Amino acid sequence: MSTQNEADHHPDGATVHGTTDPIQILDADGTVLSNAEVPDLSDDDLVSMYEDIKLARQFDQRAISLQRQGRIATYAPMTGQEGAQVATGYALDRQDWLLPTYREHAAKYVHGMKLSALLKPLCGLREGYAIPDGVTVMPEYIPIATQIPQATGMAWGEQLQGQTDTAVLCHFGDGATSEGDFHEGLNFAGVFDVPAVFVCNNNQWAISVPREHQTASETIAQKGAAYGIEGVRVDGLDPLAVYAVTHAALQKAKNPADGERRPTLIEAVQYRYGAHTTADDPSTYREEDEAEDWREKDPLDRMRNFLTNEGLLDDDLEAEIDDRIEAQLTDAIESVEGATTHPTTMFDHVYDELPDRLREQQDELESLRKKYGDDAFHEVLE
Amino acid sequence: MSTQNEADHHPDGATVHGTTDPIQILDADGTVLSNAEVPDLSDDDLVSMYEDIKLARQFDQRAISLQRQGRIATYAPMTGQEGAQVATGYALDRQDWLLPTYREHAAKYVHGMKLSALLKPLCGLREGYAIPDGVTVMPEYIPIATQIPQATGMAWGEQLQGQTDTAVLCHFGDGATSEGDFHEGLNFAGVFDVPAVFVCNNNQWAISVPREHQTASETIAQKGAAYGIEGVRVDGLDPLAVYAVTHAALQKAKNPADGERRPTLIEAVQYRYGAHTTADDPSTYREEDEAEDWREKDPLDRMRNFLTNEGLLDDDLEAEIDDRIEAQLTDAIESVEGATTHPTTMFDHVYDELPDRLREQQDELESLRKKYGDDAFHEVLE
Amino acid sequence: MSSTGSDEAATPEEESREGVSQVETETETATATTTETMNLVEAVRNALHTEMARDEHVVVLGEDVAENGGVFRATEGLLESFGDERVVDTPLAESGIVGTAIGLAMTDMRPVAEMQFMGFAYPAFDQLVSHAARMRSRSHGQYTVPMVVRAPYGGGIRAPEHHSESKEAFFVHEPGLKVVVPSTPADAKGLLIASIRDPDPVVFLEPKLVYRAFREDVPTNAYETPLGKAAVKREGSDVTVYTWGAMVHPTLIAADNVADEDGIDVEVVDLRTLSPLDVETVVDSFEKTGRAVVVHEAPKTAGLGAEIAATIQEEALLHQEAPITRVAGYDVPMPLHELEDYYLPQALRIQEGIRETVSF
Amino acid sequence: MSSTGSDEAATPEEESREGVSQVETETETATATTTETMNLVEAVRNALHTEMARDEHVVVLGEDVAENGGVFRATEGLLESFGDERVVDTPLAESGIVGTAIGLAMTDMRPVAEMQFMGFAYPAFDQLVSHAARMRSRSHGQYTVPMVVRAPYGGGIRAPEHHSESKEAFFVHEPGLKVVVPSTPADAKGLLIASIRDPDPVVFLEPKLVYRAFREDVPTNAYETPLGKAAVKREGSDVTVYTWGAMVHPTLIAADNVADEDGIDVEVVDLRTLSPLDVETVVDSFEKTGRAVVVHEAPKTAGLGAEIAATIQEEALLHQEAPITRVAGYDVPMPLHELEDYYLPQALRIQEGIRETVSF
Ligand SMILES: Cc1ncc(C[n+]2csc(CCOP(=O)(O)OP(=O)(O)O)c2C)c(N)n1
Ligand SMILES: Cc1ncc(C[n+]2csc(CCOP(=O)(O)OP(=O)(O)O)c2C)c(N)n1
Ligand SMILES: [Mg+2]
Ligand SMILES: [Mg+2]
Repeated sequence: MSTQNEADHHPDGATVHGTTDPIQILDADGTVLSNAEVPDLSDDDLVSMYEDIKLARQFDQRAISLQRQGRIATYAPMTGQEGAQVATGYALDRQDWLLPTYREHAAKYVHGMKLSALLKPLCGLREGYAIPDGVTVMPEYIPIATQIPQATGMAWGEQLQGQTDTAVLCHFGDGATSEGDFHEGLNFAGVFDVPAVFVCNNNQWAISVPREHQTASETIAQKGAAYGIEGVRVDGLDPLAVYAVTHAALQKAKNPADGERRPTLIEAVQYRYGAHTTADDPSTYREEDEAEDWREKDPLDRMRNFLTNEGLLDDDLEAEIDDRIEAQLTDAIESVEGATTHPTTMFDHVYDELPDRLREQQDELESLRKKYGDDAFHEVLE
Repeated sequence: MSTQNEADHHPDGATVHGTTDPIQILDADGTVLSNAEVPDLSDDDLVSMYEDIKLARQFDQRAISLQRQGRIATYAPMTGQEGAQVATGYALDRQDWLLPTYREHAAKYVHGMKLSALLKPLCGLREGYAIPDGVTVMPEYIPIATQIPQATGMAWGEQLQGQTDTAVLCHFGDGATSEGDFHEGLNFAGVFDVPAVFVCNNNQWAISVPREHQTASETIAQKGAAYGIEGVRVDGLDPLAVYAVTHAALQKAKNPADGERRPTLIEAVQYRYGAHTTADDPSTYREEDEAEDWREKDPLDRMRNFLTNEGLLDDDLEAEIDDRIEAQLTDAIESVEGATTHPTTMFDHVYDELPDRLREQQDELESLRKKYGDDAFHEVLE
Repeated sequence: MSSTGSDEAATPEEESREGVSQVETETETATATTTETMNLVEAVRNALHTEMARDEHVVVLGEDVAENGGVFRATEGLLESFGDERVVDTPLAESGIVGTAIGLAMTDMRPVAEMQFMGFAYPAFDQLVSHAARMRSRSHGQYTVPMVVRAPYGGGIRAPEHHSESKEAFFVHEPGLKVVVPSTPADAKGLLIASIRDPDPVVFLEPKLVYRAFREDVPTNAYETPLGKAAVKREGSDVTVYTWGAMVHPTLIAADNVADEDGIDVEVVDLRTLSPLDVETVVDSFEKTGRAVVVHEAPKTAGLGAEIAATIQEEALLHQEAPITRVAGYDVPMPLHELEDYYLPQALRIQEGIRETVSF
Repeated sequence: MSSTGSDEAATPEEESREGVSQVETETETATATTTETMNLVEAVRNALHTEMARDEHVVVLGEDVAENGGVFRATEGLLESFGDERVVDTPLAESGIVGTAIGLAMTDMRPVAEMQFMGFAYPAFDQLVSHAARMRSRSHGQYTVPMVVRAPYGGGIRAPEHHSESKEAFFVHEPGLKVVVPSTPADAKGLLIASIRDPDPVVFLEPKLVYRAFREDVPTNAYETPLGKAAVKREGSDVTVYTWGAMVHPTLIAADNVADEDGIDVEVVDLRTLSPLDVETVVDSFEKTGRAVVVHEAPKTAGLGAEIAATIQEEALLHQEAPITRVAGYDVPMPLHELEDYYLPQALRIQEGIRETVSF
């Protein structure tokens, strides 16, 4: 176990992998590159990775349409980014921690959250972010970059308790790299040499602000040098490359080689095909056709071609997968729609024990509901 | 004038000068290094730079002794760091802005503050941080690193107003580089390409925390790469080298060559010979003899030897300088000691106009003073 | 200052500032000749446009304010009119935004910085309370921070977590800051113009629930609605309700309802400036009615309702006929949207508060 | 958890926690056999030592807390006793400190993070209010943040700017946080132990003015002084003074003085926990005396005095015989030290407040 005294700066830690081209395993067509090695995943895993990417894409479309129909609230789409989300998820062991943002729906699903649980916050349910026992996922982080120092702290905590089989994986966007919390979290990670993997989903945009206005640094990976930690750039639309890079980083976190440092900053270079959220209109700030170049490297298409080339996927299996996805989505939506929460549950879990003043407020709300009924709260009185 | 659209990342900006040895002009004895060039300063300037360094060292000793006698409050000594402070000050043009911390007494003095003004906050006077007209110094910054985004903003403001002859110089310590505000301020500086020079006085310690526990980055200069701005390491005990590097950075800020970027991060490598402040006892966290290596490169000694070698300094001049310094210090101390402030001045300058509630509070204080006298406020009643 | 994207001829700043402030004093009366129908967010935009055209030192900065025109469209069109030196998309960093805005203000610019939501202003808290608030005092009047930090605030729009904050009390507790909250389009314009011209730092909170709720006639000229002055929105003799921002509207509805149903005559005071507080108007109204309710979205405990109640009993206890009731957000984190109607004060709860206070 | 520098045999956490809390209930009575004379900062140190020895999940982190033992020596000796995995000097970054402490707490550690001075906690404000306070609620009880953030607070020690802050109201306004302020060595130890064991995040403010002001007998065993309970420090029948932290001492002096000089019988209530507030004790005392003064260092406007006054008139108006007076810091930035005696409430101003309130 490392102590703070071992956190001396380490020359290798400053190696800037950032300026190199992103690591790829599949070319844009899904063919394995000649100099690349397919990660050690079973055929089943490779196929189910594909299925999850496909599920994610379908989930996205369904969520957008539910939002348009007013059945759920603002939704942050992930199309184009599912490959990176699913691949990082596959790289995790069950006990590893995942810290997602509002966009990592697929990563959460892969790491153990039910589809219905992804929909609950969108339905506005009080228990929207509830986490089931045994699932090591954090409630999604909405204030940008705030998860980063927490990820460092969680990794540190596991390390202090000798949980050498447990690492922490923290997602964030390119915009997040500008926040002070990115800096403080990564600097602590470098100093305390904690088992954490920081995945920057560089989707080129922070709402309307393009990557090149976010920072004058050439790459995001090179920012690792400022913290003495390794920075790696990977093609974020290549699920196999993302898997390989994340897997290696997690292994290193748990069991670094001599002189190697635990934390890694991964820049997964990708693109947000759609809007920032359903409340956003990208046409005000970017050209429609910007997406075209990226779509040619689409993660779903590449995985499909890869699996077909490998003889692991055919039309029958594809149809089977589609049916399963459809059934899962329908189930999930049905299970949350119409769900309601008792109003006074807002007083639950504020503190371990309800303080007197909160109990009075809870009673007051109950008595108002009894007196006037629930409709009175929703009436917009004019 | 640059606009945000020109703030694209620039490959050169990412050049890491950081890993190189610190730039020197004088060797440890004060001899000009064979490959070095003495900056273009007049003989008078060189001598008065020496005088100011000497003044700074004397001021330090006097302030420490005043504090011991209870005549001033907590003081942050600068011995060992005066060379860098004075040299950066000499590199500034009159109109350039200086943002000092609690330790940059000499830098403030060189840029136009009176010695007496340096003592006022230490005497606890209400107007302690008052800045005279025409002096472009900011009240010292106490919350660590908060000056950095402000420096960026000031440089940006000058730039927007076409003040191409005005740059901003911002001091901070090695500890400050860990704060989010360092990151945000430098990132903005890179993106908006503002005429600012960021001087990290890396004195190896942030109170009791040594540089190598502050960050796992090998150097602080290399952190510039994360913002696409140039990082330079300089021997902070070599006044001529600090002058040359700062002067070049300021010139670049005001008038960059083609493709060059305005902001610079300077890491001035130095050492705090004494305590963090008069309230600090360094023997609890570091070895006394650690200072020895650094004292061998002492800025005052090096400048003395340099000037003597150049035939610019002899014993007569040295005595003259000592007399002047003594007189100045005595004057300054006399002029502030015994000074008092009217209690209700605490209500001045809170807002442009005194709000009613503050006026009432001011009146209340006045009537209490009338009723009970000032002594009653200072009595520790038991 | 270099030429800008604006095609309005810019008169030298000092002159125009004086000129305008002469006009302004008349404005609130009947001098304004032309008006235009606007909702609150349009009025904000109009104020920004007006001041940017008048004073080329005014710059707008923040996340997504330029190309995108702001996530609520409050800065739409400014980039086209004033160019990318004066309407600036920044990196995603609130302390950086407020810190650089302080720096801009120090060098005679008049920055208007946007925090995308009030709940995302906390990373800038240190710059606001430790520096913006104290620069004048620290420098003994030599330096000032004529900056405005705008932030949409409040709940009721089914927004995700952290998007519905209403923590105005945090800023009111820091001497040196001014805190302003409009409730109508006309006030939004006049108060924002006054805030931009104000020599001190202003936290300007915009009730996003009513950004588009209604329109009213707003004078097209540059006018100031003075800071530090509350507005009596409804006269009454039985009880005063003090409120601000989005809560003014359900309060007015509640006032009408209790008038109809219970014959209670409610006075409604819209505070408009929360710091410095218009103690005079607060106390005058209370001395008339002798009963008060304070309505705010923020959690009850240590919210601004406490300050108002404490002030009233300090200044006018002998007029007090009933406990001052606080109808406020509960002391819990704002729940996800399904329950926000239960969390926020609604006309229902305000009526109940009024009735209780009057029947005491 | 790996072995640590501590040589105390560590029993499994849950067991020892239960064991101790049984002892503790008796502690405040007469069971404590041994005591030691300590000042407040020694009591803080003793509490940290006690809890670190008892529960190996307790870690201390912050700027200069390890090698240097803290700038006020509050953590002195801990490094030697518990090693550098449990007593950790961090980089200089408050959001990083509180953010990692939240992470540590999420993984079953019990972090005690130090902010070197309260005025330097603002960079961590977002982590405190947006996350520490809400983790339990957001995760619907699945995750909790059993973290303590300690900070020396308050003025009167001739400290430089920003070193004398007393902005407890900022934290009280955020549901989910607890805010605790001891005024004596014995309370400091008992409250800090209770805070460390508390399953919710606690902001623990230490009145540095009285760190070394006086000593008293402090039990050497591990005991809890329960959170959420105010202490009546002096019984009286004419007027109640509510206060906390460093202001308790001038308040007690003022109480004695007005007793001697004016025959006024003052009750003094030390709130100890500012959030959640012990409304019951506050109201009970007021119902007895009918008059109240609140004393705090923080600026008057929107300070906690407002909440106490508002609460009292809400709950006990019919007992109220005079306005509740707030004797507080003025609404200005804390001046440099020459004037701090004028800024801070002193016995002088407290006496004046008491006399005014009683003679109303
Ligand atoms: C502290 C904070 N500031 C502002 C926002 C508003 N906001 C939400 S998402 C977003 C852009 C984030 O961009 P990026 O980090 O690149 O992630 P992406 O959305 O592209 O996945 C902004 C500004 C926020 N949520 N938190
Ligand atoms: C935000 C903040 N946190 C903590 C402190 C307390 N503090 C004062 S000086 C100091 C160390 C600063 O170290 P460094 O930046 O290296 O500057 P130096 O004092 O060595 O010149 C600390 C922690 C502070 N002033 N501000
Ligand atoms: Mg992005
Ligand atoms: Mg230092």
